[in-house]
Amino acid sequence: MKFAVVNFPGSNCDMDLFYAIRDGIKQEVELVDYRQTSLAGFDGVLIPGGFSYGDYLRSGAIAVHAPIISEIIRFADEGKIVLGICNGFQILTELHLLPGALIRNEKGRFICETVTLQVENTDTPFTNQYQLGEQMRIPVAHGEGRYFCDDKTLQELKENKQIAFKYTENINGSVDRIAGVTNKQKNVLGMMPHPERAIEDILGSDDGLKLFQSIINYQVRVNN
Amino acid sequence: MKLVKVYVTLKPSVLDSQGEAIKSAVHSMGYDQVEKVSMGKYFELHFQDYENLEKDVDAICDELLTNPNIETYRYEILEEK
Amino acid sequence: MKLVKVYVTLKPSVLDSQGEAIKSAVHSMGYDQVEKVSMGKYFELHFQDYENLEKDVDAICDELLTNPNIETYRYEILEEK
Amino acid sequence: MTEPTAKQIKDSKLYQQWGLSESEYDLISEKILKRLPNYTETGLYSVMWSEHCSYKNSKKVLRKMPNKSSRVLAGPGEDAGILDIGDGQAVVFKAESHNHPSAVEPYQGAATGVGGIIRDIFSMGAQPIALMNSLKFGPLDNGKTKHLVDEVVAGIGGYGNCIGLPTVGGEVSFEDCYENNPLVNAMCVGLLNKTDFKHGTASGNGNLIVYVGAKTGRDGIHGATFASDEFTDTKNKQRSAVQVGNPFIEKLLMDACVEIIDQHPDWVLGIQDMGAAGLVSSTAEMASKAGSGLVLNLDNVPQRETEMSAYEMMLSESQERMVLCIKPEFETEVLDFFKHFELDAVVIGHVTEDKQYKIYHQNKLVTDIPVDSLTEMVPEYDRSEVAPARIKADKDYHFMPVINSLSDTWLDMLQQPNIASKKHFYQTYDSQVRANTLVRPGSDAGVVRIRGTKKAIAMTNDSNSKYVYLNPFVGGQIAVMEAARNIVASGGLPIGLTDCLNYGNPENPEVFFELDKSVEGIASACEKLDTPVISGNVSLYNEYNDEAIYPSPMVGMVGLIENYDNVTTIAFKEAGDLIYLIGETADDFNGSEIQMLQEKQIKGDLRTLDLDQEKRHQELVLKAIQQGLITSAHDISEGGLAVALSEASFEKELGFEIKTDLTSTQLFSETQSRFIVTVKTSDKDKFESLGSEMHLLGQVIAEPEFKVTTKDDSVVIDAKKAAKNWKEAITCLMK
Ligand SMILES: Nc1ncnc2c1ncn2[C@@H]1O[C@H](COP(=O)(O)OP(=O)(O)O)[C@@H](O)[C@H]1O
Ligand SMILES: [Mg+2]
Repeated sequence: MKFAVVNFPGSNCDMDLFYAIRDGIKQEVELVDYRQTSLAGFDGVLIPGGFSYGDYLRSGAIAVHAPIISEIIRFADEGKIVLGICNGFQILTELHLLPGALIRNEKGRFICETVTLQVENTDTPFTNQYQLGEQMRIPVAHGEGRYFCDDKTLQELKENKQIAFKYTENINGSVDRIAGVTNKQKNVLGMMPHPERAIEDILGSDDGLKLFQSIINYQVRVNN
Repeated sequence: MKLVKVYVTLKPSVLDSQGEAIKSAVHSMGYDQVEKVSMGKYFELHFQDYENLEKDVDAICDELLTNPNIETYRYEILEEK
Repeated sequence: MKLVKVYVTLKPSVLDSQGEAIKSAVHSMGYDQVEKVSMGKYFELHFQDYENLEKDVDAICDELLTNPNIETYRYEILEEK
Repeated sequence: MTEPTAKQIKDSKLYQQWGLSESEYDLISEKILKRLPNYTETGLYSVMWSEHCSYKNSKKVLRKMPNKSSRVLAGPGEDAGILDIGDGQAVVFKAESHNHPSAVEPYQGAATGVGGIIRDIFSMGAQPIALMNSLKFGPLDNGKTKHLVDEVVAGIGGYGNCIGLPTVGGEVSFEDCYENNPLVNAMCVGLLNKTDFKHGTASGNGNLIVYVGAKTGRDGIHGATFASDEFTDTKNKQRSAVQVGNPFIEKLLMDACVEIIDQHPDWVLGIQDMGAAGLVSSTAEMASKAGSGLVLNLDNVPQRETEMSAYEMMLSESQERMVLCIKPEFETEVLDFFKHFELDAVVIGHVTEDKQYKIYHQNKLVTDIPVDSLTEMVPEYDRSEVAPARIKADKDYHFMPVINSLSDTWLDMLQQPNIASKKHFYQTYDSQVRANTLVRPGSDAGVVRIRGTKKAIAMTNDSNSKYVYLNPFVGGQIAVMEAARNIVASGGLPIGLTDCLNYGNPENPEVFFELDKSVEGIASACEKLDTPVISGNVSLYNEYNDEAIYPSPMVGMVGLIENYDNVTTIAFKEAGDLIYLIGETADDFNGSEIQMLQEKQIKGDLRTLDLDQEKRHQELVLKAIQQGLITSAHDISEGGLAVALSEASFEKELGFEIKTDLTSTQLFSETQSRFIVTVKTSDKDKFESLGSEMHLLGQVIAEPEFKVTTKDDSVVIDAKKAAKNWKEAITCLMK
């Protein structure tokens, strides 16, 4: 598979994601500048964490107006893989490719911690290598990671099985402990925790590897 | 020239953690008479004058300055000397 | 009850990095007629009514809501139904 | 505003308000220029001759520190020092103080401190890889201090998190003397391909001077002189000298500078960041180092505000700006390169041969002075020194704690602010971004691996100003040795250090004594360990209403780990592991945390430190780690053995059972040169054959209990209660 890691001004987990793909699951990967207007030739697009445009205004709000965005929307619409991590998740909600919004953590402070996530749905391109209810240790690092949506949306998320991951402990005050959600079609995932920081034991955990392996596994099935 | 002042506030259903934090700070300063604090954003946009400016202001507010999932806005357009 | 609306803006000499970033986003959306954007904060404080409230609003603004090194503020006090 | 004439400046002695003394002014006008300096020129001299830029009071002292070793590629004098770590790579690091800016504007002061130190690293051509910080505040017993702490911590995190560099360690402590003069020291470590090394010089007649980065505003004018000035109540109002940081721009600037040096080394001849005293300091130093002159045209400087004078532009400390010296044939390439990163880049001048510093503003020549007069001709002062009265008076004071209940004292100690967990603060720093962090805050040192190799870099910030206050020389030695122990306990070989020397007014002979003697202590310890001081920073005049802070040298040490399999942390790993104490324990209670707890003061002298013994212990631990015999290692510092054992037990929620000949009080002694380590039972003999300094204390147990038998007592302490005290104390105090 060939992945694009889209780099916005202020993205800072782009290389972490790049290495996770190149060294972690040994697939092709390229950094793509936000000024590009085509993602032709890629099978999946990854939006990294960081502080695009300094997190000014609202996190993710300004990136939404970059040239590459229309291609990301096309990918989402065509059912291709789109993954947004941390700031990438914020961008995807600002784009309304994913429901809800990410607001300031309940306690108002930035949190850097390794937390336990629980897999809520294994029937997605991103989670098919996990067991339902499986717990994984993944780092978080965010100040605005509190998932918010209204009751109606939450109901829909549940009905459509769009909740991918929950925190076992509600670290930031998210609605229903939500850590990651997909779109209805399940080809777009946004999550606040950083699986790309959990792909080697020496970094404390390799529980994030299976997420990337799930994508490969899914793609192999699609291709056949 | 026109000066557009935009006020953005959180929807009532969204918990305003900053507002809450400020309220308790106000109380710890001894001002117990403050019953509620909410925090929002305030923008000033300086526009060249042109027709239909209002339509564009709406678009800028809807697509950039606010996230309609969580925020609402109002604005006023003033003449700038 | 009184509603106090507080508008906080950066002093003109202070770099408004958010305003700058928003301005370029507005331009990239195609609205070149916007010449300047500045971003500030907006607070609503709901007070029980009492005398000398203004003095306290000043204190809250000076000591809590603004950073006098870089920001200035103005406010209005409204009657709340 | 019309600027005063040269004559008016002389007559009104305006220069004194800017920090130049009468004799300095006379030296400039009579010997150097042989005319009166104009307004702009006087401004340039006043900042460049400030302590912050010139080190005129501390130079003589700084020369006492060793700065050579087989690894040193660049030492003091550059933006940061460089140490060879083999395989064509080097580490680059430096620490910087931002005490005064943080006192007046805590968030921005701390944030721009971080921003500034990062620029010092990438201006060497290095890729910054990690950050650390050392913070000192007054006690957390009032809202003002809590707010200050909150804002400083938020500023540090705000900048580091946004730019995307992990903060992997640091320290926070609380003493009365910092109440109105907090210390905010930040350190950055970078990684350099040796071929990318760039000097901060401007050489070659006709080469161009390029300005890159944020626009210039009136930020922080006279920040440098301000940083060299004492605080008083009235000066607290001196708020215009505040810079505002923009980590978003700095991220672009960092990426652009690292890339241009790496990909286009022939374009860039020299590069330097604009730090204190902005444009003048960076350009004058670049020219002076190269023996060149410069012509600058200020009309080309990107400006954020209107009607700025030459004086304001030259002295502005607007953040996120760099100066480059480039070859004229690459002008278009260089400017386009930065444009691609959406950064302002313009040519503002060129290099000349005449060694003159010439500045044009609105077509007028506003400055024409020898460039060396700003940098090289600054007078050096030899201050007089005298031992502080307290040192003589308290020479024979020996504090002995009284312990009525060992478990109560133990539990109390764990919640002392200087001992309790600092997670409340460091949890707000991204410690893992870049996915190389092997040891996050919470152990003895932060450790970052070098991707693509087996190597890792360990780093720590340490200072115990209480010891330095009681005995500057021994205190200085301890600062270095404690840092080294933290590196060693993490599996690293100490290879060098940087420092921030935070003191009071050097014109006070007692303060100067503290500075001089503690630097001698630092120097002697560095020589013993062969760890050169390759960069650093001096912050003097840390006083409030004439009360000086404790003499507070901060040591930022870096260690090399050849194989990251040897990385060791403080946490006990498994029940059954044997616990050893390395080193002897004596009654060292002067300056200790238990003295603070019981006497609410520190008093008395420190014992001489046996440097040879210290070194032996460090070598023993490192050797045992490298042989794979050690499952955890922790140095013993504040709070002594009791605290060290407790800290090691918390992460994995284990307990321990120990039996010792020491008295209960001695569990809190702060004797130097000690470690605790754990060893698997199967490695017992192998480990014990390495030396004779180890004492078997007992073992790690699965039950959450501290079972302790001393010479005079025997207690069982609830480890959960202990952990709670330690973990929650700071959060509680910050409420
Ligand atoms: N300001 C800070 N920033 C990051 N980490 C910190 C900070 N303060 C303390 N820490 C971390 O907390 C742990 C304990 O600090 P400290 O008690 O000073 O250690 P030591 O006594 O071993 O030097 C260390 O891992 C240190 O890196
Ligand atoms: Mg330690």
